[in-house]
Amino acid sequence: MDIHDYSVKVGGEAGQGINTIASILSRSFADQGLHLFAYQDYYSRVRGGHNFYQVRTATFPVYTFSDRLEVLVALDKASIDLHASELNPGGVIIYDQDIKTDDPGQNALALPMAALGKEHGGKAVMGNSVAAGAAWQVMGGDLEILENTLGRLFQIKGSDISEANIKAARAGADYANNNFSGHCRCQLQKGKSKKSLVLTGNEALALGSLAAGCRFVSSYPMTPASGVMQYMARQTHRLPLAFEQAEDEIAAINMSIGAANAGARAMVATSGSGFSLMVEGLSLAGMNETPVVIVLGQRPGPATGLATRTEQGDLLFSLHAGNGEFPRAIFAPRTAEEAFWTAAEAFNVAEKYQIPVFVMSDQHLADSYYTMEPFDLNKVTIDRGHVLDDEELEQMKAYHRYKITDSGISPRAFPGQGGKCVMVPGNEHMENGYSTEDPVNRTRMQDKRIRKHRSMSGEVKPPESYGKNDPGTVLLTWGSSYGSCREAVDEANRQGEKWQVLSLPQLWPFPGKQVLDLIGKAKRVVSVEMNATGQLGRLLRLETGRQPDLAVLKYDGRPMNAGYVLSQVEKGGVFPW
Amino acid sequence: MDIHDYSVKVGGEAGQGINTIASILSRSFADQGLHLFAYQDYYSRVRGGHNFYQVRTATFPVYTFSDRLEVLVALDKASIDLHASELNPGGVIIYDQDIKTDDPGQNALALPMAALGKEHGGKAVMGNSVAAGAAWQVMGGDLEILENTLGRLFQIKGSDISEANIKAARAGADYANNNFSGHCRCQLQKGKSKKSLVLTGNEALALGSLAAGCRFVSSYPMTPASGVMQYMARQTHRLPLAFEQAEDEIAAINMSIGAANAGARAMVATSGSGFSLMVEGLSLAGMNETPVVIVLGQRPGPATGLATRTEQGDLLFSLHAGNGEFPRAIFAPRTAEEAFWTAAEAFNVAEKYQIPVFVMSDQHLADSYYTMEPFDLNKVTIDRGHVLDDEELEQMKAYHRYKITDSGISPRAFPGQGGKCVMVPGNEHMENGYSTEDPVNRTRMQDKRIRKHRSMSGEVKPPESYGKNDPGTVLLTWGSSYGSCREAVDEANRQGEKWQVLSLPQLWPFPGKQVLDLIGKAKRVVSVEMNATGQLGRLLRLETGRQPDLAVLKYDGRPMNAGYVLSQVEKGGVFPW
Amino acid sequence: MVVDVKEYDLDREITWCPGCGNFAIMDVLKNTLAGLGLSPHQVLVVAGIGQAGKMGQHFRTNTFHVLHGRLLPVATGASLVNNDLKILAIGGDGDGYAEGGNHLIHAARRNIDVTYMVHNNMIYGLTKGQASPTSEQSIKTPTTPQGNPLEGLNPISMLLGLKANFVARSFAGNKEQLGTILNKSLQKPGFAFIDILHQCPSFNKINTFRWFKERVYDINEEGHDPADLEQAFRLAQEWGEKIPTGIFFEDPEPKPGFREAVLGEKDRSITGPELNPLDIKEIMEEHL
Amino acid sequence: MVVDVKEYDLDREITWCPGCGNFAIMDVLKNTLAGLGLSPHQVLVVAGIGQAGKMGQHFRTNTFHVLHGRLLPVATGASLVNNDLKILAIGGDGDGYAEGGNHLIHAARRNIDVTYMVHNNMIYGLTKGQASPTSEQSIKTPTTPQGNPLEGLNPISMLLGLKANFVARSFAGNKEQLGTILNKSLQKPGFAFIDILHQCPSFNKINTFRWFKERVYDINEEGHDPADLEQAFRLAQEWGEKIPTGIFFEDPEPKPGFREAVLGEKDRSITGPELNPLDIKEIMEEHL
Ligand SMILES: Cc1ncc(C[n+]2csc(CCOP(=O)(O)OP(=O)(O)O)c2C)c(N)n1
Ligand SMILES: Cc1ncc(C[n+]2csc(CCOP(=O)(O)OP(=O)(O)O)c2C)c(N)n1
Ligand code: SF4
Ligand code: SF4
Ligand SMILES: [Mg+2]
Ligand SMILES: [Mg+2]
Repeated sequence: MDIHDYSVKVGGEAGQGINTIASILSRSFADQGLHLFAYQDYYSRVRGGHNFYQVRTATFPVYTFSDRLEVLVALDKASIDLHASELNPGGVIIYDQDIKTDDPGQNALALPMAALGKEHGGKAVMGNSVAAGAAWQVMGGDLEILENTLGRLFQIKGSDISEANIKAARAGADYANNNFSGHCRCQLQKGKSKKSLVLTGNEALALGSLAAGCRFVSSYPMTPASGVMQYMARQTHRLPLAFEQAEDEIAAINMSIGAANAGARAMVATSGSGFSLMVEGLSLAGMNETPVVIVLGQRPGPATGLATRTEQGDLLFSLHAGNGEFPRAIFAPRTAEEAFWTAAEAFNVAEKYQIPVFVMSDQHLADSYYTMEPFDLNKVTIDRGHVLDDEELEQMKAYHRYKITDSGISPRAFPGQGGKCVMVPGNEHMENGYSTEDPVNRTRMQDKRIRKHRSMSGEVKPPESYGKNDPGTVLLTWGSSYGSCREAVDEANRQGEKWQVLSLPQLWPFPGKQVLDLIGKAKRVVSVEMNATGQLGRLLRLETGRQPDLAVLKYDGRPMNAGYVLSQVEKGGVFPW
Repeated sequence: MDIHDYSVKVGGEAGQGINTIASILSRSFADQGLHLFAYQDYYSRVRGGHNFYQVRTATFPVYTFSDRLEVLVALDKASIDLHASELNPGGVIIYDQDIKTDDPGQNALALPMAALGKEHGGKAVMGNSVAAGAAWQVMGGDLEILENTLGRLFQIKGSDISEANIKAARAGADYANNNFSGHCRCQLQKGKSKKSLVLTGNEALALGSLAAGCRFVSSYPMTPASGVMQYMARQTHRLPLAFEQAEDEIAAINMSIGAANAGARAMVATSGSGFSLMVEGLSLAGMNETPVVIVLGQRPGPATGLATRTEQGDLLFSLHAGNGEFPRAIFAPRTAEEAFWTAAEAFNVAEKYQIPVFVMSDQHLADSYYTMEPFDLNKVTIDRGHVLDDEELEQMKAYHRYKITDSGISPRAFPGQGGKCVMVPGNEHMENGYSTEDPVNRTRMQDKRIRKHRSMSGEVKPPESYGKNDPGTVLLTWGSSYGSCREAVDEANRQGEKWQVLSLPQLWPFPGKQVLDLIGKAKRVVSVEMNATGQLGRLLRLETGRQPDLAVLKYDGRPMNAGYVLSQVEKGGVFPW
Repeated sequence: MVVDVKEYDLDREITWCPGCGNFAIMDVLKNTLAGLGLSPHQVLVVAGIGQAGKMGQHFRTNTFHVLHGRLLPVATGASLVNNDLKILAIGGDGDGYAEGGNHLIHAARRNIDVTYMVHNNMIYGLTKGQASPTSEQSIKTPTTPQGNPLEGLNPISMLLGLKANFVARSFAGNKEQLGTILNKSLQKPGFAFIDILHQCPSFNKINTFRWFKERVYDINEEGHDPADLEQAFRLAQEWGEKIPTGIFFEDPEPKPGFREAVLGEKDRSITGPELNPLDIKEIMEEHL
Repeated sequence: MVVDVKEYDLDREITWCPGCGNFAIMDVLKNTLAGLGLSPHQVLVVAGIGQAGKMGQHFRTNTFHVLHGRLLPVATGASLVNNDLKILAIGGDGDGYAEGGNHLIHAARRNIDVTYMVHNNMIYGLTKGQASPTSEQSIKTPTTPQGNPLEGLNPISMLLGLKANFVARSFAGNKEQLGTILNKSLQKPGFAFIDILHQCPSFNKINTFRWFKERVYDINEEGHDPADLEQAFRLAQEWGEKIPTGIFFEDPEPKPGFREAVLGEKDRSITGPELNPLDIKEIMEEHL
């Protein structure tokens, strides 16, 4: 099998169905045994505007998007005007015949989408399946696979609808077969991957949380985090899981704190402004030692910012958020696959250390599709930390929720267990949970809580190196920017450089010593992230004194890719500090 | 005149009137021409508990409290049990005769407070003035001064009441004269100071804000910040000033943002949890470039923490608070006098750079009384930055609120001015304020906002050194801890050391270069602050790479003083990083 | 003074979906403002976040487009310091009844000098169709995939419970009524609350234009006297086959507006670009 | 089962002022709980911040003593995952009507399975006497030094506007009535709201024990039928010379409690210390 790496872009207005077309193609690529990475670019509006979906598929794992396209499926004129230039030589444009546009040239197909949709599927909207069929045909995909995909995707809408869509897709394929006279450089082969999952970051986070036994989700809708709660809401009928859309984010985190202290694994998912509103509740969780998982899907700020765009601008905010001082953990999965495992692990860390735990994602990770092998669910472990059982409690004279221990961790119990009462306070308190203003107690309790930070520091998910040993250049990065760095390093090393990516799946407690060891004698440390002030670079300095030599930053709301990283490093990047 | 340095403690239950007694004495000390520092220690309850007020007075300026007392005025048994041991040899106890306690010995006076109060003032509560009179007499104060004080303090309650209090105080003085057979080592003399102001940090902050022309205050009650808004609320009838107690802190900051954008200088005052709730609004002020002053009176956290106690635990929180990245300024006055000037200046910085500005205080600064010379109000300048006038606006075709400039600062205008419309958004926007998702615009706007940080960096209030030149030891500190460091340095230098205090009246933008220059070749940098994680020390490292060699921390909710600093440095302090 | 409604036009793409009820509401508002002789610069719209809130971006006027749910406090602050502006607050049902619920209680209590329009499409439009507090029981949305377990909130009844100064409901499909109500509300001191039902063809497939059209009727036409709080409350309980609209309540003994209650006579001096140092000498000397 | 009220005693100093109305309220609550045969470990008090909220620290039971104004969301979360506990929310008027106002609207809408006691002293006690939303017009406090410009909020009227499941007002000086109301509320599924007037001798010098005592009367004794929403609303408007107390409203067609509405039959399985990995294989495979 040859090595292939193809990209298809589907562009059009909001509401025109680009998501549908892209989903059909994505699922079908996966079923051809190929890997994929597909990302969305959309406006904060429901109809109109110019949006697109870009699907990259390859015979090897892909982590980010490519600058160049093989196929452009255009549902509006803007798609051609804006993106035709992105086509590789020999790329193909498939466009809706109803668009008023000049003929884009020989390697293009004007497709009567609505007409064929109506004729073969019964409805003009089936034009989406027509387009998918035509594109699939041009790319030389296996039609049976596409039909299977359609069958499954539309299954919930009834077999009539799924049949109609299949017919429409076939009509599109036929039409392309008969009318496309050009040549497409992308000719799909069967890949070697076994049947793989296709998941967005949001879906993987939700699935991981469910696997971890999350029992309670309360959230308030906010792009790009809503996908997490909405996915979980869809599962409440078949799992022991309660979901509630809160009246605001303040209620959301406080509901979760209530549920967690009553005994359930609990979480919230939010973004930007929404998280800002949770800061007081976060501090409460710090004080009363509540395990609660906060999925923070980052988007550009300040304030409402760019609602549907991407950024990694809330790292130092989440690290320092909340009045007073208390420990927390911050994870930042780099891919959808990792998002699953991180979510699952986050609940363990939260419960073991009885702290709030962040799982940071960003719009680019949250909304992008990735392929991955099915998860081995037997590998999901659930560790609730030290929870007393009823018998143990019955034997106690009184239960002390905040018993002072060497590790800082006190054995937990829930109200009503073993006939004991549990006091969970928001003020400073004694071991039994009751308020006190005693200064000696205060110092001991603050020390106890902070000790958990140290206990946790030994178990941090280690930073990971990828690329050459003894590198000259180290790209230091986190979150979804990892994908771009990884491919940039591959490319640089192909060109004879000695580069490495050093990425941090967990950012707090910061594994400073390990990072310094891994940086080793590298001549140049380049921090790469999606924000304006170089927050990981700053965190490195805060924790180790070492400063990156260079920063590659991007904060226009659009994701970076390998090409951007390479060109910025070449230009000398910026140095924001 | 000899050098004197005396401390009086008034202890009792909440509601017993210790504040009244301490205020009478404080004002009278000031009127004797002495300096003073008086601090409160109180529980989060309205009646009962053991509270005290400790007044230190001296012939030279004092910045913190002393460990030892000359006089103890005890309104309850706990005061004697807890504090008698703090008396210097030869110290005096004056106690309420009604307390059930053993006779504390010869140098004590049992005072029939209630009885004398009733007899001479007409009411048992006048016992407070009786106690003040007796203490004053024992300390050898000028009775006329005390009477003047009483006259003025009770003036608002009518001349009957003030007369009655004066009589009660005289009765206390007579009683002490006739019945106190011991000796008091504190014998007050007339000091040299001119008539001075006696103000708490809160009062000074409020007064400074009024001097700056603050026109709008909205806040929600929260100890220890309530004093600021309450002071200002009392002035609304005689100033062009609107005050509103908001329904919550979210409303408070958003009301102020509304007022500021409509043209008024506006502020909020809050603490801990209350500030946590303002974080979303803060980010809005960052985005729409609203000048708003946030007085943050720190208290121990997390969550509700210790409501009436002191801490400096919110420095890194306020620095990083808010989703997204945007500039801000952080001031932290070190004394009440500085609080006045800082508040006045904060509005200028806020308006000049169109940013949110923090004035950080803490309970110890907020509630403590200091003496100072009357402020020269002619020195208060008001700089509203670049505000367009109606004429300029009339000549414009359209007004662009967010015009991109080199400094990052855009000329301001308010709705309705010069017939123009003003668009103030919470989303990313173009120069005219209207939303756009354009990536190029986004980068330019984010750069514009962040440029204000750089513009501001040239005008930071410089760090200040006090003590020996070429010091071996530098105490790095901020806020009210300054007072303790200053006195510790004096003491160490008296003992032949070469110490210096390096304190930062402004913490952000961080004057890193200046701090490094001032640290110079010092052998040892000791950061001194009231928190558990050494936040100023961390900030130093974040901004300069340099780390303190040692930290003196305190986080039991009680203030430190010079003795604490000296003993901790001797012990080797802690090293929390 | 006659103001041409065209002054309110803005040369910008409108980002609402075709067929959305917001178009009609904006139309009525622009005409009402012009009809009152107000120029765009004399008006301040404080807008929330949501499709409704975008309205402040879709016609020419002063606009503070603030945070989701926080329009009322911002309007409160602005109205206290500037009494030359006619201030409107405009937002959605999620904005006003979910995120901003607390401020609604207190805006009513304070009787702020603001007309508050809640564009109630009974759904979250901008964030793609989640349930709102006013969503109907059983409706399926991304956050109620098994059907909404709750009955919708009744904002009119709630505001009557708060005895708000001016309480009305209208419908985007009844421009005349909406115009009359808006006109009236804008000429009153104090708080005016208008819940405006409107269709969201993209996400609310139950409470469509037609659904509303078939149900709404005008209580004032049928003789309801807005001074009668108890009858207003009785009418407010109705929802279903028939939906009452119109002015439910206008306080027959109106309290002063908030600006007057707080500031009395001195409001004019609070704001403006000029600012002189205050004379605080007297206050300072009380500490001598 | 008979439970001795002494089980609820806690050996801790009570930090309220002498003469405070909170003592009586606590007394009634302890007796009511014991009377219902509930042991302390079967009860969960979610308490706000304020003098009222301190109650959770003053008697023995499970307590989540949370943030100012946030007791209802915490109670909502706890009640959804644990249906073995009898859950009460206890806080002050500032806590519930100012900071927590939004949650009150939505607790009523959701009909959460919680009895909510608002200790309404018409003042901020713990923070030393500032005005609360229910403070009387003209009262002088540290935040209204020239007299409160606003009328007090009427929580009963507001909750009736929300058509809450169970709406009552009582007075700390009428222990018998308070006991009856509490007893009733604790045996109902769904939300019960009780506004409890009480004196704050330290800070509220106007609405004293005596002031209340002279004014309160029992509407149920005078024949009010709690099924009658309209009459309840009419009565609720009364405040001044006479103050109506008692059960204003009990929904004659009660909706299911929130736990049942959301979880149906499966609530018992949600919580508890044991937890098994869920079977999510089926869900995962939908993505294959
Ligand atoms: C604090 C916060 N939470 C959530 C959001 C996301 N958000 C934007 S608009 C919206 C709801 C829109 O619904 P509605 O207010 O009814 O307005 P509509 O779009 O229906 O007019 C939400 C949840 C936000 N911007 N800020
Ligand atoms: C977010 C927040 N804001 C403010 C406070 C300060 N605070 C504590 S109790 C209280 C008000 C108390 O009044 P109320 O709720 O009526 O209770 P009461 O003391 O009168 O019983 C306030 C404002 C706080 N703890 N948290
Ligand atoms: S989503 Fe609904 S409310 Fe929003 S613009 Fe479209 S139709 Fe209107
Ligand atoms: S301040 Fe008032 S409410 Fe608080 S304990 Fe004292 S009397 Fe009771
Ligand atoms: Mg809506
Ligand atoms: Mg109260």
